Amino acid sequence: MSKQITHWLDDLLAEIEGIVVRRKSSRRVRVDVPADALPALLELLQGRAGYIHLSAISCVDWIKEDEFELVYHVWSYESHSLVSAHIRIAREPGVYLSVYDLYQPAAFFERDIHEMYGIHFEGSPNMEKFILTEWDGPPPMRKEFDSEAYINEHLSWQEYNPEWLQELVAEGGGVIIPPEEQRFSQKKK
Amino acid sequence: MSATELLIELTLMPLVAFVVGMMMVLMMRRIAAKLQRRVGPPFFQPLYDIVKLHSKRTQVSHGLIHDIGIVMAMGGYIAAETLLPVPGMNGIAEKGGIITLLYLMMIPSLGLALGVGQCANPNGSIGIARALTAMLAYDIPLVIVVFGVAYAAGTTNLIDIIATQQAGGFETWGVTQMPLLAIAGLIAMHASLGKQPFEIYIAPAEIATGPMVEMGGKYLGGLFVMQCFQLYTTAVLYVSLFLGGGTTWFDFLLKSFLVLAIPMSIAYLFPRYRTEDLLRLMWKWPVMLGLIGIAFVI
Amino acid sequence: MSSIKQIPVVEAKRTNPLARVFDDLVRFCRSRSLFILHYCTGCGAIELPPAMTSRFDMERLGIQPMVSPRQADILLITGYVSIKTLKRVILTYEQMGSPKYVIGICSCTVNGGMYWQSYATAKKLDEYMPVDLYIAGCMPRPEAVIEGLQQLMDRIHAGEANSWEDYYRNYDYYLGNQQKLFGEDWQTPTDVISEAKHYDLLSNGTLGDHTRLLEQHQKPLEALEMRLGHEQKEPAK
Amino acid sequence: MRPENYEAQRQPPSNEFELNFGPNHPGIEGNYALKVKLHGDVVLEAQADGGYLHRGFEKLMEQRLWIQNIALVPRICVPDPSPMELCYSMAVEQLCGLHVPQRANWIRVMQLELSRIAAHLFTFGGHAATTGMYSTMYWGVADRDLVLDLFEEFTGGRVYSIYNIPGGVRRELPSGFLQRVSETLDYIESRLPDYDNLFFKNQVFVKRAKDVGVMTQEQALAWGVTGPNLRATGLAFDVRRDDPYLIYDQLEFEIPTEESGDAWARTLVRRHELMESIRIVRQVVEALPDIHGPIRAPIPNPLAWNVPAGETYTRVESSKGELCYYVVSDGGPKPYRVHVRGPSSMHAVQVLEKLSVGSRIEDIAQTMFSLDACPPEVDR
Repeated sequence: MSKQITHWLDDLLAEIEGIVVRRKSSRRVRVDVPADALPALLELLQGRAGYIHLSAISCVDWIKEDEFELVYHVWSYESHSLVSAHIRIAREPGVYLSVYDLYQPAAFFERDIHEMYGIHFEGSPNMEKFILTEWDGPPPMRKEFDSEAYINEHLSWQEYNPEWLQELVAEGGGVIIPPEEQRFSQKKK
Repeated sequence: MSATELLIELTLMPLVAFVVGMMMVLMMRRIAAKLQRRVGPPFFQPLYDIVKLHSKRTQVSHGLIHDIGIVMAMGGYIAAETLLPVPGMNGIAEKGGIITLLYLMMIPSLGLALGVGQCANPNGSIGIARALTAMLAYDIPLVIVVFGVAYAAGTTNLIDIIATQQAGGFETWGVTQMPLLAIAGLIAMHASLGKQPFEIYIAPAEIATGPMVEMGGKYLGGLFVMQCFQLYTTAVLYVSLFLGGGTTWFDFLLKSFLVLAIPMSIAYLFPRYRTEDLLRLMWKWPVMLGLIGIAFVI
Repeated sequence: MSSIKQIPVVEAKRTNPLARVFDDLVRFCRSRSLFILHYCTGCGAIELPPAMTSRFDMERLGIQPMVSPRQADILLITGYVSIKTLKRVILTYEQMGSPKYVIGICSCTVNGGMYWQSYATAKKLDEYMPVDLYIAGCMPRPEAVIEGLQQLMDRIHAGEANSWEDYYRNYDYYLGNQQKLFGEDWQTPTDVISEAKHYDLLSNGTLGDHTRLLEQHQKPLEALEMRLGHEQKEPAK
Repeated sequence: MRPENYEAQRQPPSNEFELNFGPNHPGIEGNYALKVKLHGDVVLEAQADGGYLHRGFEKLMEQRLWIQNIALVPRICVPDPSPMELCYSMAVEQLCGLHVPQRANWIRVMQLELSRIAAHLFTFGGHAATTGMYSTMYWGVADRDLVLDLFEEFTGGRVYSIYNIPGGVRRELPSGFLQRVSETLDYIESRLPDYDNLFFKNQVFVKRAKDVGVMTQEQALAWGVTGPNLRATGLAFDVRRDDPYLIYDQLEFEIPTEESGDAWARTLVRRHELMESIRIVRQVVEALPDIHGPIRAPIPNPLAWNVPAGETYTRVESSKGELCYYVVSDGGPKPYRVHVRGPSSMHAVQVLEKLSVGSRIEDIAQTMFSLDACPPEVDR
């Protein structure tokens, strides 16, 4: 898009306090804002810049920093560019505001994040479980949830050890080495 | 006719109807396969299906009415077969007449309604409501057509109607004498078969095959048998009313299969109507054609 | 499946010579007319439309899709079963009329396939219901599916596809595995034990600890509750 | 012959009743459910119930190597898997700063558009089947199989091709392949008049599909509708043109739109899009012999590949709408987070719920299939 529009967008974004704008490409803008400024930012983007399409809300669990990162991707059908607004919220208690009144698609994403990460969105129309209705474990997408341990506890595998495989193993093959141990020397390009 | 002969005829006629009906089912499935560019089922497939369904170990019954409903659905048609004259066998067609036949042909739908109602499956209930609506839709043109034919022939006796048609060869056939009624009759017949575009009460994608949803084992087998009878009855009734019945088995069967092939070829080229569209269509064109046809006859 | 005891079955003596002919006919018809339940449990279902439609045309073998479990003979488990689906699959399986056959299509039904790490899918289908035949592959081609179905047809004709009896004979084992996964109050609306009595298939494996547990929890059988208009749940932490 | 416990379940007499529409129902695409409350056969309330196909893809991806995930991603959307591979590969390329060779880009476009053709044939076959016209479904699925044969020839996989890898594509095209592509395209194009006569111009079908599941453009924008469903409301928006990736900005194609926004318009848009896809593949077939060079950029040993830390958001136009991947790397051998935004996550949940209300029970299936909602994308 032309430079005019990008400048105009930068000026607009400068109205938000504590904002960090990074332009990744001509159509991608990354914006970092404090968590409490996000509703104002989205209102600005939707109302005055034409970013009317909420493409997705992504959640990243930064367990080491004890934070959740929420990323709001909004797209403008007019200027054909995408703004990704990043915010960070504390992992505990994991509560944030819903943006449903601005973007209706948020209802699905917030519901999804709620069941996968356990973040509660205040004001979201439906915080019921959707995918994991019959799941009573912890929110599975959190980094501390170890799915392999869960599987070993609840499920079992078919034993498959036919003779031809045993022969192969006896000859020293047929066993898959875990990728962590399988370090080849890096090929030079 | 002695009582023994009559008894033999009464046994043979439904049996013949069943065998011919199975071949009609086969023809239906083969036509569908040809239109859909595939091979289609083997020759004895309808028989395999029916034997298999009757040999299922589980027979889930939802109560007495459920059982009776299926018996009614089959029985109505079996009784109807004895009223349909075929070459060499008249059964009790003389005593019954065409009005009784029409009544008997309604019984299966009602029986099915009773049986499905007992299942208490919402899909079945919607399906049967649609089936009864469809019956209401196609019965009016059917009655008009039958009335027109009976008026033209001056009798409600099917044997006499066939005899008048056979008297003068092709020129005295119903289809040449009353072409409008014949067309209306064909449409009504197509609707009564419950094939697309009039397939509102089966509708797998909408109500999960409607009335059949709770039927399994013998009950579904009964419905498969019923379908054989249904195809046979509808085709033979049409042949008797408009195509001069049959003098020999060969031309009788040829006519029945050909007549049935028309709706079958149309059916697989159309989606299904909505219920109200079906009503509108059936009460508009066939009724109009039938009434004009009657006006010509009178 | 070493844990399941193979119980010898005493065939009733049949004196009527016609009975054997009739049995043969019935077995033949059963093998030639197979109704598949129209339930796509996983991604392998994408290869069923090609197998059914013009190119491979399963109808020439007498195989048709059917909509309702009451009408169907074959339950095709097409691919991974998530735990939520597995519940429905078991309900569906119990509602199907015997004799019924289960075919596990795709590697996922054998051993979890590529979702072996997933917390949401069941790994081993034959812990929860008896399986007649597995068709491995990810996903098996339509030819493989048809080949598998033909094998099943041969086995039905030979009278070997009797896995449905196994469900009644070893109900306790299957119920135990189901309870382990779904919780102890797991209950289906079908009374399998009285059905086993009805078919005269009651054996040592039918009743056991798990069925006793079921009897403790058993509610009077009622229509499956619908979850329309659930109450709002408390926010999770 | 009567098991004991089969007493019919009686409900209190009422005009309103609840019905589980799915998961085992032919009117539902895939394994998905709608709980509907009906009055007669008018839907009063509809609630989507997903999760039957949930495999926890996003969790699985965090546990596997970057290159292993290539085998995983196509499984997210079964009828149209190729855009999934591409979207993920693009994300990894952006994170690593890999430069993809031109030839690979052209081959990728061909794969994507062939996949779109296959998906659209499948979709309007499905839409036809919900209205009871099975012949179209039989034809459509059989013709789709020809495209799958092409896939098998050049990627090795019939459904899941696993052909796009970060850096390019996996294999060179077989000799004489382009010739066979154009033959197949000619055949499919020659079949389209048949489809028109049988299906798109069929008066009964038009009557059935018109005014079913109508949404206006404002509603579509507010609900986050994308792809052909948005174009059926009159907005000519296509990620391929307006947010171009690969070499779509060098290709000529049009964006078909319809105004009415109902099931019929949506299916018609797909039919026109099929033509456009054929046109694009023709251009690729023409241009490809003159584009030489490698088919993939060299990548480090994939089993010990640490992708630089960063995050990226890639968008691709799949046959169902806007498909996005949000990929975060912390510099390790495995992705830190992959978020998949499938287009159907809007269509199959909110949009379907809203469009179902007030419609009749016979139109739910049509609405779902005309939206081309793909449940595995929702459940992931």
